[in-house]
This record gives sequence, structure tokens and C-alpha cells, in this order.
Amino acid sequence: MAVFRREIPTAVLSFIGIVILLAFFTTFDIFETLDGVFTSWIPVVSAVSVGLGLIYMIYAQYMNYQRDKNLNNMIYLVVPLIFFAIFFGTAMLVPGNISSDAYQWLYFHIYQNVGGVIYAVMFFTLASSAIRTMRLVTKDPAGGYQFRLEAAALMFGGLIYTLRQIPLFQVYLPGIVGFGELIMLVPNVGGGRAAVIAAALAAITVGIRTLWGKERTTTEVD
Amino acid sequence: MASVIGGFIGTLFIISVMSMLWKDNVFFRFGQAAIMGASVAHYTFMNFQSVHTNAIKPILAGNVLFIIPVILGLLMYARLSSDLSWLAKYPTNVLVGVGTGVMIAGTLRGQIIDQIKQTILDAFTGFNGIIIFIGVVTAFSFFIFTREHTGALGTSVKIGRVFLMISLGANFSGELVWYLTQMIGRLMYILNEFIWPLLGA
Amino acid sequence: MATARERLAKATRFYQIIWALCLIGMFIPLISPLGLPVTVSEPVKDYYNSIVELPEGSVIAVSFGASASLLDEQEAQFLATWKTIFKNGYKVIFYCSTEDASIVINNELDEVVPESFGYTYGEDYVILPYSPLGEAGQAAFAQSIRSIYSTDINGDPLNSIPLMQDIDNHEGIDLLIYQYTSCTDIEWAVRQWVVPYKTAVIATTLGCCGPMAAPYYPTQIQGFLSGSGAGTELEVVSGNPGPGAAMSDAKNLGILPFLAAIIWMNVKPFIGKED
Amino acid sequence: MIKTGTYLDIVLMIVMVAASYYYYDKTKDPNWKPFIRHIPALDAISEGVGKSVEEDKPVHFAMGASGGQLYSTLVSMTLTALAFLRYITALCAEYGARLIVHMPYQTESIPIIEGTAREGFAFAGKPEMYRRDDMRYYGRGALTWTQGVTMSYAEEGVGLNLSIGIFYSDCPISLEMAHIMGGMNVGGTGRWIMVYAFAMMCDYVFLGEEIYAAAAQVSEDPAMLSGILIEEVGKFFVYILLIVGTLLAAVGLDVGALLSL
Repeated sequence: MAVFRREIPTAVLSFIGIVILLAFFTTFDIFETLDGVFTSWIPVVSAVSVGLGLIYMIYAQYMNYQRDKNLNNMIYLVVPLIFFAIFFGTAMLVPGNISSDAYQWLYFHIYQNVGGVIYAVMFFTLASSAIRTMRLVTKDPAGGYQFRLEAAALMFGGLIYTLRQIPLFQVYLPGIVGFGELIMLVPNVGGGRAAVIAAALAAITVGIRTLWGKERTTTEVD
Repeated sequence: MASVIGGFIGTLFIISVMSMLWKDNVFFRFGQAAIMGASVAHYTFMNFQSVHTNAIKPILAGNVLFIIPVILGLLMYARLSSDLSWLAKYPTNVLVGVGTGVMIAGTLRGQIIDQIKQTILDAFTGFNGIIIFIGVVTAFSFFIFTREHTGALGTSVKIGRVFLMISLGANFSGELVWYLTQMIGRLMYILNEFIWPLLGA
Repeated sequence: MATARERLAKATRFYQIIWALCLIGMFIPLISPLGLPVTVSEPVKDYYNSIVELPEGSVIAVSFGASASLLDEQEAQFLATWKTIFKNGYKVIFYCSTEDASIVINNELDEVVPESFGYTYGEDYVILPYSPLGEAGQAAFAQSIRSIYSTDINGDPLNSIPLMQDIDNHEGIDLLIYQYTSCTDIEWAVRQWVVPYKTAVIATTLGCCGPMAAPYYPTQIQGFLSGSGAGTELEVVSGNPGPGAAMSDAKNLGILPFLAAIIWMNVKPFIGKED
Repeated sequence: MIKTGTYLDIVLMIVMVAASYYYYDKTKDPNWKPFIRHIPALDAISEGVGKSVEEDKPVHFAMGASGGQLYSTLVSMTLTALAFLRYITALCAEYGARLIVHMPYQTESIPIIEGTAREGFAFAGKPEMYRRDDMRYYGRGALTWTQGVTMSYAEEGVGLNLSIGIFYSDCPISLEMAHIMGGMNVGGTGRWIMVYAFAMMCDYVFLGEEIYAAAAQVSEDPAMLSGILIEEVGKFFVYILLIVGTLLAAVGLDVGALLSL
């Protein structure tokens, strides 16, 4: 039995991964065909599993409510179900499904609208973190001043390019546009490119280990 | 009227999400719970459609091979049983197998070799190109893990970290101004969809 | 000496004041515009010129991959671009590469109304429906439009649409306007349109994607718009006012409290204020 | 037989596979221990778990709203995050801290995440500490995820917030809210464009690729540890290409064409 739990699933993984690599590197049609078959399965496997999320979501909320029957937990248990019913019901039952006016109304005013707000909230959280971290000098307990080179570099890159994007400074701070672009196209490219190459090498190493059957997460976890 | 009501509801949701910046409150929780239900519904419906288009239709048209991914998808639910949970490993490993293959194939060229090529070509375009080259070489040395960062390597890492930090700062700024725009966009929504129509402007 | 918890509460209160000031700063210009001038940058000028310098009767393809929740960042770019195209009478093929794109483009054209510029659907412009194109799809489109799309968004066969009669690949396209929201996707346009066919390409994207588009300009892409700021610049250079002006105005005051707070935090250690 | 334009990819692949073969062979020796430089953020994880127990608050583990990608080019980061999940379950079991896992929206990743958490506790000898209701799922997208996570911080408190994995525009909210609610942030992502948020909001950060090296260190798994050395071979190859390429370009060769092979 153990072989069905460990070795066979690992072999399946390695086989599929290697086939996809061969389809990429070689001109043999067989690999191209198999690649097409496997990749066409992916959206289906993923889509069929969607109910699992619903189960976990409801279960966690139900258990929370059972543990502590307060108003917050009550809201958390009931409100998602009501809105699930409204959205899902409209999508399933109203003629035209998600293209119907009713669903579009819900989508525009609730889903899409609030989808935009979440990015808006990030302006504030980012701003406060920047206020906290973009400090050139800190005072040590002995009363001396300490210059923080790395924070300065972060601040330099961050503020110059921010000013470059705001019309007020484009008008009253001549040269900021060119200088901002220079930061973006020279030191930013240097640092960013090194980080991308390094992370790519690490990703490939994990990939090889996975195909080799030595990645613990995909082999051992039952 | 439907539009003003829509604008009103939309505005309420905007305020409920934003209220978490002030403090945790029932209003925020209601909004959060509602959006969670709505999003799972939208996601579930889109996936139903996807299964219908990508599996049911082909199966009905005689392409029985598509029964396999449906079965694999159903095996994911084995996770709910402690005795059969290992069955979920099959669909998971099929997905990871595809992912790993695609990842290795795409990464080798796009994120390593092309980047090296561009760095070398840049180095011969003038002073800026040379700075980029120095940035890549020194910042890359920060990611060496099998040597202590002392001596020449230490110096290189120090320079490299400055490049890395400028890059982080630039990324920060790009996103900050984008998020600022999104906030302004939501304020415009409140004005255009709710306040102005309500005032009859 | 304040405890860690008290310090945190105090800091949070300070942030909340700054947030509130930023919000007020954004709100004021929306009600009472400042009308500050906008400096038009080179990539935007080149973007505009790439469109208006096309010969009469040219065909523009628009690869449209908009996301509904990111419209705030791009709507000004879109509206100004469509108006510029329609004013000059070019033919346009819109093709949708994301699920949201077909809904968004319909809403956009409801607002701009090509018919008010004397356009007729099918003869002067056409919309092709959503298809999950990806890089391979872009390559296929450049080789043969009919290999990807057999019908337009209304379900009419391409061969029955007058505009599409003689067009099936990159040869029929004089300019590609490439719109995207995932920063690395610019490479697809470069690899699948510019490198093999030397098609003229201009791009529109989010503000945060500008840095990744910039290395390809001006050698491979002829111009680009990144973020709503560039949208405003296009409104100015093309003479088509739109939502971008108000947004740019609001940015000016919205960012100031944040900048002031940064300066304050940097001055603080020197004037003996407690951390 | 071999597609043009992929020759150099294959060379690099062969180098990495050969290095893997060599170092996996080395791991057969139980005394083999490679030197790996210290990563400061690692110590902070156990410190954070200790802090959580002291304050009687839970430890939160987040892999990103979209951190469950199993079949995209970011799959390595998902697997790396799971190595950390395994580590944090062991630490929580050891210290007796409650662990809340904020799962990403990709439902297909739920089995592997849940399995890793469950086995992590079982392996540490405390299977009873695993609680399914602490495996949280919030629906699709950054929107509901960030709100759900924030809600959980507010409701249940936050001691340590360990955020490692694939992060998009979700971490600027989750990390900052954890900070504001008094939590200690430790984390990192391999997506360079979002690393800035970690650098600015975390008490201890793993910069980019450091998450992979750190995962290997915490795993104490020889195969993962040898992975760091395999990467170093890759880095050596990169430096060689950079130097040789620059020299060849300096003498007038068309390096662009050579590197397009």
C-alpha cells in the first residue's frame, strides 16, 4: 500500500514535469501532444476543487461561533452565506447569468468597487510604513547619531521617483522627471536584475529537487 | 434611482473596508463577511462555468479523456477524511508536476540568460550601462550563502545592498502612487455615483 | 518611559492623523480643482505622435487586457486614446485578452461613442471577444487572426465583417496598441510583434509597470503610458479632457501630508524629541 | 531534434542537474555539513513564537492571498513556504503556541497545506494541537484575504506573524495591520517587486532569494541543504557567463547572438 502513497505519486509528478520540459526543449511531437493534454487538465482539476474552500470557510466560522457565541462570530457565520446566496443565486437563476443587468449591478457596485478599495487602503498602510522606515539618522541610547546608509538608499530611490510622478513637483522642481527616470533605469535595474537572477536559480534548484523526488513536501506529506 | 441606491451601497462598502484603518468595528466585519460570501460565490460560479466548458462539453462530445481531470479534482476532497487523505496527493502532484516543468522551462531563458545578456550589452552603452553592470555584479554577491560576507566579498555586498535598496525604494514609489490613484478613484466613485446624483447635480 | 504598547498606540494615532490629512488633501481638488499645469514626458509625446502621424486609413489593433478593479489607474489613458484615434478616422480592431476586457471596452465605447465621430461598427471598428491569449495567443494572432477568432463579439463570422475582409495577420496592422496590467507582459509584445515583424507598437499600462516597460523604449516600443499620470498627460497633449486631470490634481495635495511626515520624522532626532 | 534558441538553457540545466547529482551523493555521508552563512531573520522566528506564548497570543502563518500556486512559474515559492510551515508547526508544538494558518485562495492547494500542518504537528509528537478550524480560507482574491487576515489579527490577537511565500498587492495591508496590532513581523517573498513591503514593514526580513536558503536551514533536510550549494554552482556559472561575455564583447564579438543560442 505504501507504494501508492509515496512512490507512485512522486513518479507521476516527475513524469509530467519531465514531459513538459522535453516538449519545451525538443521537437518531438509526442511530448508536445502530452504537454497539451496535461495542461488542458489543469483548469479542470483546479475548478473542481473549488468546493473545498467553501467547506473550510464555513467550518472555521461555525467552530468559531460554537466556541464563542457572540455577535461578531454570528455575523461571520451568517452574512457570508446570505451574500453567497444572493450572488450565486443571481448568477445561476437570472437569465443571462453573469451578463444579466442584475448581476452586473451587484458586480459593479459591490465586487468591483470594493476590489478597487483594497488597493486604495494600501496607500495608507504603505505611507505609514514609509514614515516609520525612511529615516536617515537615528539616535542611539548614548545620545549619538547614527547614519543609516541602507535606509537612505531606500528613501533616495523611493522619494525621488515619487516626486517625479506628482505634477506639482514636475512643475516646481525642474529636472525631477529626468532624475526620477535615471534612478528607475540605472540603479534600480542593477539591483533588481541581480535579485531576479538569484531567485530564478533558487527556483530552478527547488524544481530539480522536486522532479528528482527529493522534495519533502511533495513526497512525504500524506 | 437604482443607480443612487447602488452608489449608496457601494459607498457603504468603501467606508466599511476603510474603517479598519481607524479601528476594528462591527461595520467592518459585516462588510468583510459580505465580500467574502460574494467572492466565493463569484469564484464558484466562474469555476462551474469553467468545468462545464473545459470538461463536461468535451466529455459529451466524446472526448472521454476529460473524465480524468474531473476525477482528479474530486480526489482533492479526500483530504476531508483522515483515512483517505493521501489520495489527494495524486491531483496535487499532477499540478505540481506541470508547474515545475513550466517553471524550469520559462525561468532558464527569461530570468537568467536573457538578464545576463542584457547586462553585458548594457555595459557597452555608456556610463549608465557600466553602473548597471556594477550593480548586477555586486548585488548578486549578496546572495552568496556559503562564504561569510567579509573582506572583498563584504565590500561588494555592501555596495550591492545599496543597489538593492534603491531598487526596493523605486518599487515602493511606483506602487505608492498607483495606490494613491486608486484612492482618488474611489473618492470619485463616491462623488459621481452617490453624492452628485443625490444632490441632483 | 512609555511602554512598547503605549508607543505603538501613539505612533498609530500619528499615522491616522496623517492618513486623514492625505484623504482631505485628495478630496479638496475633486470639489474645487486646482488646475495645475501638467508636464508632458517624452514617452507620452511619442505615444501620441505614433498615433497621429499614421497615414490616413491606417488600421490599428488594440490588444485589450483591462482589469475592472484597476480602471482608476487606466481609464484616463483609454478614453484619451480612443478619442485620439476616432478624431483621426483610423480603423480599429479591439481584441480582448482578459475576462473583464469585453465588459470594460463596451462600457468605454458607450462613453466615447465612436458613432458620434462618424464610425460604423463592422466597417470602421470591430471588437473581438475574450480569449485567454497569453504569449502564445499573441504570437498566433500576429500570424493569423482567424486561428484565434472565428467570430466577433456579437458572434458574426469574421468573413462577414467588411473591415476584416482583407486583414488576417500582422501585415494588415499598421500600429499595435498593447494594453496590459501584469508588468512582465510587455515582453510578449516585444517578442511576438516587434522582433519577428517589426510592427510599430505603443503600450499602455499601470504606473508600477512603467519601470519594466522603459528599457524597451524607444528602440522597441515607440511610446508608452504608465499610470493615470500619463493618462492626464495624454489628455493634455491630445486636447481631450477627461477624468485624468481631476486625478492628477488630487494627487498633488494628497501626497503632501505624507511627505511632510517623512521630513518631520527625519528632523525629530535633531530637535530632541522622544522617538 | 533540439529546438533552436534553447541550447544555452540546456547547458545551464545540465550544469544544475550535474551539481544536484554531485551534492545529493554527498548527502549520503551523515557527517557532511556544508557551511552556510547565518541569516539573522531566522533567529527571530523562534523569538517570535516565544513572544506569542508570553503574550498568550497566536502565531499567524500566511503564504499570500495567491500563495498556493502549484502550476505556475512560482511553484517553487509555494513549496518553500510549505517548508516554513512545517518548521513553524514544530516550533509551535515545542513552545505550546497556537498556530493560525491563513490559506491562499487557490483551493487546489488546500490539501497540501493542510497535510503539511497536520504532519508537522504529528511529527513533533503533538498531533492533538492540529485544529482544522485554524486553517482559514477567505474566498478569492487579495480583497477578502487581506480583510479576513486583518479581522483575525483584531479578533484573536497577533504574537508572531510569519509571512513567507508569493505576495502581490496584499502584503502592504496584512503586514502593516499586524504591526499596528502589536505583532512581530518576520517574512519575505521571492517576488522582487514586493520585497520592498517586507523590507519596510517587517521586524526581520528575508531579502528575495534568502527565503530559499533560510528554508533549507530550518528544514535540516540534507537534500534541501545541498540545494544551497547547487545554487552556488549556478551562481558561479552566472559570474562566468558575465565575465566571459563581457570579455568577448570587448574584443568585438556579437555576444547578443551568442547568448541567444
